[in-house]
Amino acid sequence: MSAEATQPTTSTREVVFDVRNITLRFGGVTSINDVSLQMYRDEILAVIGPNGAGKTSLFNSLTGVYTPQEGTITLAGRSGDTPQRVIGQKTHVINHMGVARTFQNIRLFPALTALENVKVGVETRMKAGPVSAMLGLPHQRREERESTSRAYELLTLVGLRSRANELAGSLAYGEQRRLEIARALGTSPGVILLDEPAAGTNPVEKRDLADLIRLINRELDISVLLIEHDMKLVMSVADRLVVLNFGSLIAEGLPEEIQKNPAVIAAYLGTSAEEAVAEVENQPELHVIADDTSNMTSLEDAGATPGEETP
Amino acid sequence: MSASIQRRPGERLRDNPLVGRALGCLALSFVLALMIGKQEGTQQDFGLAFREAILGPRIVWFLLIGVLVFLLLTFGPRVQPYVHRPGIRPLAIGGLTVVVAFSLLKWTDSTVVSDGKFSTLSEAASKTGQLAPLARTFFTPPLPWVLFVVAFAVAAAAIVLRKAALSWVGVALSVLVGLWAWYSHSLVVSLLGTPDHSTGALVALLGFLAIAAACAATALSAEESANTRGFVNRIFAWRPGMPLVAVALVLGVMAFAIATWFSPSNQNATLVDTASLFSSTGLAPLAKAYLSWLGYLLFVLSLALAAFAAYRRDPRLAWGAAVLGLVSLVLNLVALYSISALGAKSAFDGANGPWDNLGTGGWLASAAFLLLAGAGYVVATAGRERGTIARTQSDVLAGIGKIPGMSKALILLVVAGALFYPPMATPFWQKVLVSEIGIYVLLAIGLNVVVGWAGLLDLGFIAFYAIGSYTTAYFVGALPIQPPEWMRLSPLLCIPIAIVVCLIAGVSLGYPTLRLRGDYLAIVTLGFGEIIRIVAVNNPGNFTNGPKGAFGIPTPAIHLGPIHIDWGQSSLQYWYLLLVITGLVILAFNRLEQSRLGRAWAAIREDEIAAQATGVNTRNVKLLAFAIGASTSGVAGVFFASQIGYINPDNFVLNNSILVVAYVVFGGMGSLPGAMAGAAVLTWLPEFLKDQVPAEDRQMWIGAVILLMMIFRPAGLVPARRRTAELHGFDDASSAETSAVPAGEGMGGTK
Amino acid sequence: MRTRTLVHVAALSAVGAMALSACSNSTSGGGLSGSASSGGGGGTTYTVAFEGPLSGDNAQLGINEVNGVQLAIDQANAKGDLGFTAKLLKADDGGDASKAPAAAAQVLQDATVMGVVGPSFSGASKAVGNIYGAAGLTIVNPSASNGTLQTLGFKTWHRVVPNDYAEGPAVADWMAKKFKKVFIVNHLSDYGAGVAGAVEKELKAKGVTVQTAGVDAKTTDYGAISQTVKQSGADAMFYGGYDAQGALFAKALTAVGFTGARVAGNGVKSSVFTAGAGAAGNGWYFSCGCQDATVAPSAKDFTAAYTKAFNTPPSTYSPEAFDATNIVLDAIKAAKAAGKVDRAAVNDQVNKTDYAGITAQIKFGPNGDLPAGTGTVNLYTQKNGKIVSLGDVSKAS
Amino acid sequence: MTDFMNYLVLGLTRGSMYALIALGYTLVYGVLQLINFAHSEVFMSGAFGSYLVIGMFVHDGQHLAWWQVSLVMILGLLSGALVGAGVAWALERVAYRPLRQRGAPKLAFLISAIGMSFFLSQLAGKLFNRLSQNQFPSYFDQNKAVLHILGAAVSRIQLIVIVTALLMMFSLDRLVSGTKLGRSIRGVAEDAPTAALMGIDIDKTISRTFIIGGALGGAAGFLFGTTFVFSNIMGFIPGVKAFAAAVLGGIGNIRGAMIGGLLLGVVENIVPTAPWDGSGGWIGLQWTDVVAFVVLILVLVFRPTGILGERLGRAA
Repeated sequence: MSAEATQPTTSTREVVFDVRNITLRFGGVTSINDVSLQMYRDEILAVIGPNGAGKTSLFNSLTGVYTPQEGTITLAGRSGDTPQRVIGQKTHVINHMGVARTFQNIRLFPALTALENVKVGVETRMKAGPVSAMLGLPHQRREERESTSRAYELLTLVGLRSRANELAGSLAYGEQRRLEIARALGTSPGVILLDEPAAGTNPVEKRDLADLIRLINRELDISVLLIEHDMKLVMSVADRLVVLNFGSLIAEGLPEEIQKNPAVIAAYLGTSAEEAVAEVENQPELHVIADDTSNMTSLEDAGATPGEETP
Repeated sequence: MSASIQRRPGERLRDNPLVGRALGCLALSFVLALMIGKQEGTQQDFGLAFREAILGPRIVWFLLIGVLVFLLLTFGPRVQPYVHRPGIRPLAIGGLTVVVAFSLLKWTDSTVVSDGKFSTLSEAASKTGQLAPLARTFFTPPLPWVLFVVAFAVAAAAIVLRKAALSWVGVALSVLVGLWAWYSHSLVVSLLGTPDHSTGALVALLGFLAIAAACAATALSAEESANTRGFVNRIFAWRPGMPLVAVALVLGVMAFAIATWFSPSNQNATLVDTASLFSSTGLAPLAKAYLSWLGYLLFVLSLALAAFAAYRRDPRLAWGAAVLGLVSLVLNLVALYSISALGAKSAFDGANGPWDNLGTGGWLASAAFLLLAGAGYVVATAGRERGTIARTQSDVLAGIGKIPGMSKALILLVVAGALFYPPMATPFWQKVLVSEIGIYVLLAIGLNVVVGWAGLLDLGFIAFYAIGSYTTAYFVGALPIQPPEWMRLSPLLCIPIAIVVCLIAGVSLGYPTLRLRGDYLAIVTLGFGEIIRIVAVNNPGNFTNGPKGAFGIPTPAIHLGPIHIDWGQSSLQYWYLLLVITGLVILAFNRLEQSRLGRAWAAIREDEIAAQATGVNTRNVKLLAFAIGASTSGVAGVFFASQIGYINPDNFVLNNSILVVAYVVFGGMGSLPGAMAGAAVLTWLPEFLKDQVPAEDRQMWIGAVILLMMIFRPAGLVPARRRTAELHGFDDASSAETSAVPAGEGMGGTK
Repeated sequence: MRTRTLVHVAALSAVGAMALSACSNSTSGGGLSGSASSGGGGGTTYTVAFEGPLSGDNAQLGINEVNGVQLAIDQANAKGDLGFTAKLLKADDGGDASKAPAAAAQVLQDATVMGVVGPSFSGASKAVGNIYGAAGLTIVNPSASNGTLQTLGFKTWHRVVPNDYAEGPAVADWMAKKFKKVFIVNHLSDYGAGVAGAVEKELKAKGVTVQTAGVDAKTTDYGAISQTVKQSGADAMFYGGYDAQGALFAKALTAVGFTGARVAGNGVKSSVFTAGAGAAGNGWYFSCGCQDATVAPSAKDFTAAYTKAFNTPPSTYSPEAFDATNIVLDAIKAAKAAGKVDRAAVNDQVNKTDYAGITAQIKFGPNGDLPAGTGTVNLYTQKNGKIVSLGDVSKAS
Repeated sequence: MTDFMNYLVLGLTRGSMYALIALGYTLVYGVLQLINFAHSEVFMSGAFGSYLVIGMFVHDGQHLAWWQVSLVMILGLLSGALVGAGVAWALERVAYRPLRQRGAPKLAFLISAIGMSFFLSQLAGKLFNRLSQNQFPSYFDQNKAVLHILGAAVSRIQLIVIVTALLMMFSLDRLVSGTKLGRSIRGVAEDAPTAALMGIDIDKTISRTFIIGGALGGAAGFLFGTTFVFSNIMGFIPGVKAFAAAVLGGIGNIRGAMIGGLLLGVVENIVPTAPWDGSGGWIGLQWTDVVAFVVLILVLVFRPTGILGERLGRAA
């Protein structure tokens, strides 16, 4: 079934990401195969699928880390922006176009304090250059003050105000996840890409996370693109779901539709979505199985390390 | 070496850690025997030295050393709990220092005493009739060692038994012995009457003071701070500024009681003598007053005021102390100037005019006054809150800054040293300070931006230094190709030009190459450095004058209306010029590190992809790092050229680039004080070793020192807060297995 | 804990550095030479300083020279007719111009130093010439042969080796008589560039076709350059460089079968070359404004004594350093005889030197250099492993 | 043509030595992602070690039969390799393993290696001598041309050097791709933690990698010393060049190192002397090193991971 059929209302809404038939290959292996999808303003769109389905590859393509061989991606980062091409742009440019992201394997700056981590994000928009910094000119100081206060706001938002001066490396896992989100928000994006934000967090943290995501979406009017294995979380927060399997898009629609979708169920180890959810939740080793069966995981992992990209 | 032993249960004998360690220690002693052996063999008998080093009885001694080390390593842990006791470390250090002073260092430069070592001196002194009995007794051979052993034993006992009374005895004893040594030595010096630059007595005094401090530590340390650091912290937390006052007290006493103030040929006049020397001359009344009574009064007053203010934690009083200290400092300098100036006029033999022939006294006093003023300032700014004592790891990471005024105090001490040590130093050390230490510190600061902050490994850094130097040489007209008349500049005016040129050079090297990852960048920069040097050698278009180099680069000079300053051959003037520039650079870079750029650098160093995803324009940020580093090194180049007056391509060999990197890492990558300390220590060391080991062996010893440093303290002398964190994080992360891959330094490298 | 202590000690030694040499007197000791004697006991001691590379890549050259100095001093003391005790002060400048000023300061602050032998390299000499000059301390330079040094106006500077420009033209004239095409190999060092440049200029003036190439001063592979020399079809090759590399070059040339004449400057004429090049060195010509240290009668004893003292034969510039030292010692003696020993007096005596050394008859011109006239440039050649003199180059066929 | 071939042969001779040294760098880099700056001293110690051994059997001016010569050669190679391996092992034990166990920052390794390099070269200077031109005894006429390729004379020593180098490289290639040790080395290079989980003893593997690299370096030291001269500071320049060669080929990649080394050697001899007509060349030999580095930089700018890219290292 197609997006138009399921989402007659959304067709009028402003498109943030417009992905058309992108294909991404590593050598012989096809990581993303002819995928098209639209993401609309102010929605929470979740991308699900077994490990190695190409979710993270999709993220990396959207943020310019990978360059798909075929297809086009256009982006209207903040509301009112005119759509621009994404493919071929540098990562930081895309970020400036209003796209922020977090990483599957947390990638903070461990040796900076939580506050500094967020400030790095906030300050990428700022002007003051090295000279004014060396001389401590007034406008540079003003910017410093602004970025600090902004950073504190965001830390408060994600509930890390008290840990502001801890080193990011010394924070607890869940806190690091939230700090990463705060850093992303710091770049004042129009859309934020969350890559498995709930991975390795406990149920309580998961609930808080769900609230946080809704908050970001509703209060800050930021569109959210979400990769997540935790079905409970996905079902609870996502407006719309997109299902990838072996690099191609197998389903798209509202949560309840997706849960009934046979293709999806098939994709999930041939069992029903709920069971799949249950299993994946209760027995993490299923991840491992999936990993071993999928030859693309290694690629994605490799793709996620800085070593591999040639900027 | 014990670090290299892993305890793995249930393995063959060969892998038994103890056996491994024993073998390691023996190997160590073997190498030591080679290192301390005689100089090299000959063309006829290649490897003669090798045989002589390891054959013959001497090897036995070295093997014994090895066994000793082995025992130490094996049974060292048993005494671990004691090592945590407050004062153990200062005690060990103090003991070591005294032994060094008594056995290694020179106690006099006079040619009368053959090698000037302590033993020979004491031999001679104990026999000399005209020496004051007090000194003579001190020098009677076994006595000094006995005194030392006793003091040491008392201190040790006090610490182990934790007896307050005993420790106070220890304090008194060691302070007395120390001062006695110093005093006797000064008597000997004045007897010999020759200029004396020996260090023994001073170092010995330091050692004894360290021992005293150890005792004091035990006496004062309560249970909740059961280690030296805790003790130090408590002292600072107790009354900010008080430690400074204490130091000032010691310096002041030395200055006003013992040290020489005025010393033309054949006399070393203490303050009293100086006063009498000049009593009859037409010395300015103020200076006269200062010599006779004002000086003492001012010292006592400002000392008392500062101490009281510190005790009461009273800002108003503290400001008063600060002002008083500064005023006295000025008066002191005035007095110094007038006596030295007048000394030259009224024919004292060998008195050469203003600021010359001044002994240590005046400068020690200046330092004391500066510290008192500083103490006042610290107290005034520290506020009333009690400092917190570093307990948790993150406290330590956050550093001693948590203790109010401690960092300020340290900075003040360094400043006082930088200002008032050089005039006390011998011409040799003054020259070393200027032409080696000062310049390389500047270079290290520059490279620290590239390597330490941005995490880019640059092995061709000296190239920019060369560019700076040759730019200067060109604009002062020391090269075959002359600039047009109107462009001829004084070296100082070359600084901005050199900065610009190096900026351009840095960017044009960086632009194409900065996309390369760590080690590729390293080799490319290395190549760039070599290319610059070879171009200078091959002299295309006769621009660089090839291997002959550029001669006759003038010394800088300022002529602004009434002001005429000419930095001739005087090292001191250069030192202060260098000090000003370096100070400015430090301030600027310190701000830079705290600015968004500094954070961006840390970000790309830590995780380039994440940084990009966070919107950091990595290429520009890297380019900035490169350019800023390059221009700093350009400034250093200007100084070098104008100070030496002659440059040739040999000054810019690859080895120097490597050395600068070594300085930065040795000192502590990414920390400004670290980089400076590293450069200072490693440029000071070879000059120091000149008197200790054969000249040919110095590089060998330096290599060994660098190696040991990296083995035992990989983070460097003064680890950077951010780096320490990294390192710490990795220690947690890396188990024995995974540690096969080194902790990614984030030089664009992998984690 | 151990490591901590270690670090603390390191830190402390740094503190020691600050305290280091806190001194009671910061004059550069100009007029203090008297005080040495007033110290009483031990008799008067005067020091001869050697400044040169004792560490780093060029250490060997410095060692060669400092041994020569040591030998001269020991012999003088042994003879016992000095009337004072001579002492040696080693100041290591690593052969690096940037380290030379510190070394100079170290020398100058010892009031008993009456003369300096060194610095070994022209670069270092340029860096410190004025410093010593300002202090009035006499310099007798054993090895820095750069042709511009004498023109730089150093007040107290002297040199016992002929400069590049003295020997260059002479040998060039000789070559011009014999050869049509000369290939000049410029070993890219201060000395090499100097002598090669001088030769090139003169040859060009004499209308000989000249081809030049440079080789990196530190390389050990002379294959390519030899190949080029051979190809160029030149009937003679002039090498401006030092002995050690010269030996390698000689072997490489033989390897590629270059048949033309091989000529080199003073820097190559040494036992190091003959030993290194072996048979490949036979037939090389050397120009040198000196007599052969292995021929001069006095030199025999020197070689013997040196070999005995340091159980290695004297090497590059050892004889020159020996001569330089003796000149300084004689000057001090003369000054003592004249009544007043201070740096100025010693320098005056050095200016008056007329000394029959083992390398040459030494007599300084007004600019401190050996006047081109007195130092007749002689031609030498290596015959089966031995260097033999061919007499005055201007007369040589 | 003849002349070109002459330069080519010279280039190959130099290049094959570069390659042998470069292998040491590349192996270590493969397993540790570290520049082993002290490798140049391993090379140096190889030369000294083999000299000490050979000096006991032959002395200057002898003319040995070809089989004796080959025996001496083999002896020299073995002793050089042995000493080199020993030094490399000790090097790893002292300057690398402790830091590894402390999880030291990457640069700390570089600096400790540099310290070690200073130490070793100066110690050698102290123990033996600091002459810049120690020579092996000449026990046969090295320069006698043995065969002619397109008119270019190849002297005995050149032939020996090239052939031995190629043999050693070939066997190393077999070793790494074929044997169990080779597999474990590659395993560590790919992804040390995983390899550890697979039961590979990381420390042992790394030690052995150093030993192999050291052996090659030591042998290269012997060859270098025999062809040219040896001294306590001989290592520095060839070391830097070899490191450049390793990077040129793609550091961490064994075949890359071989190709890089040979290429660099050839470039250094061919390019500055072009057009090989005895005119001294368009560029001129004094620019040799500049040419070498410019080529390196150009290659890296267009192929950021070297000619063959990284196969051994950096995968994880």
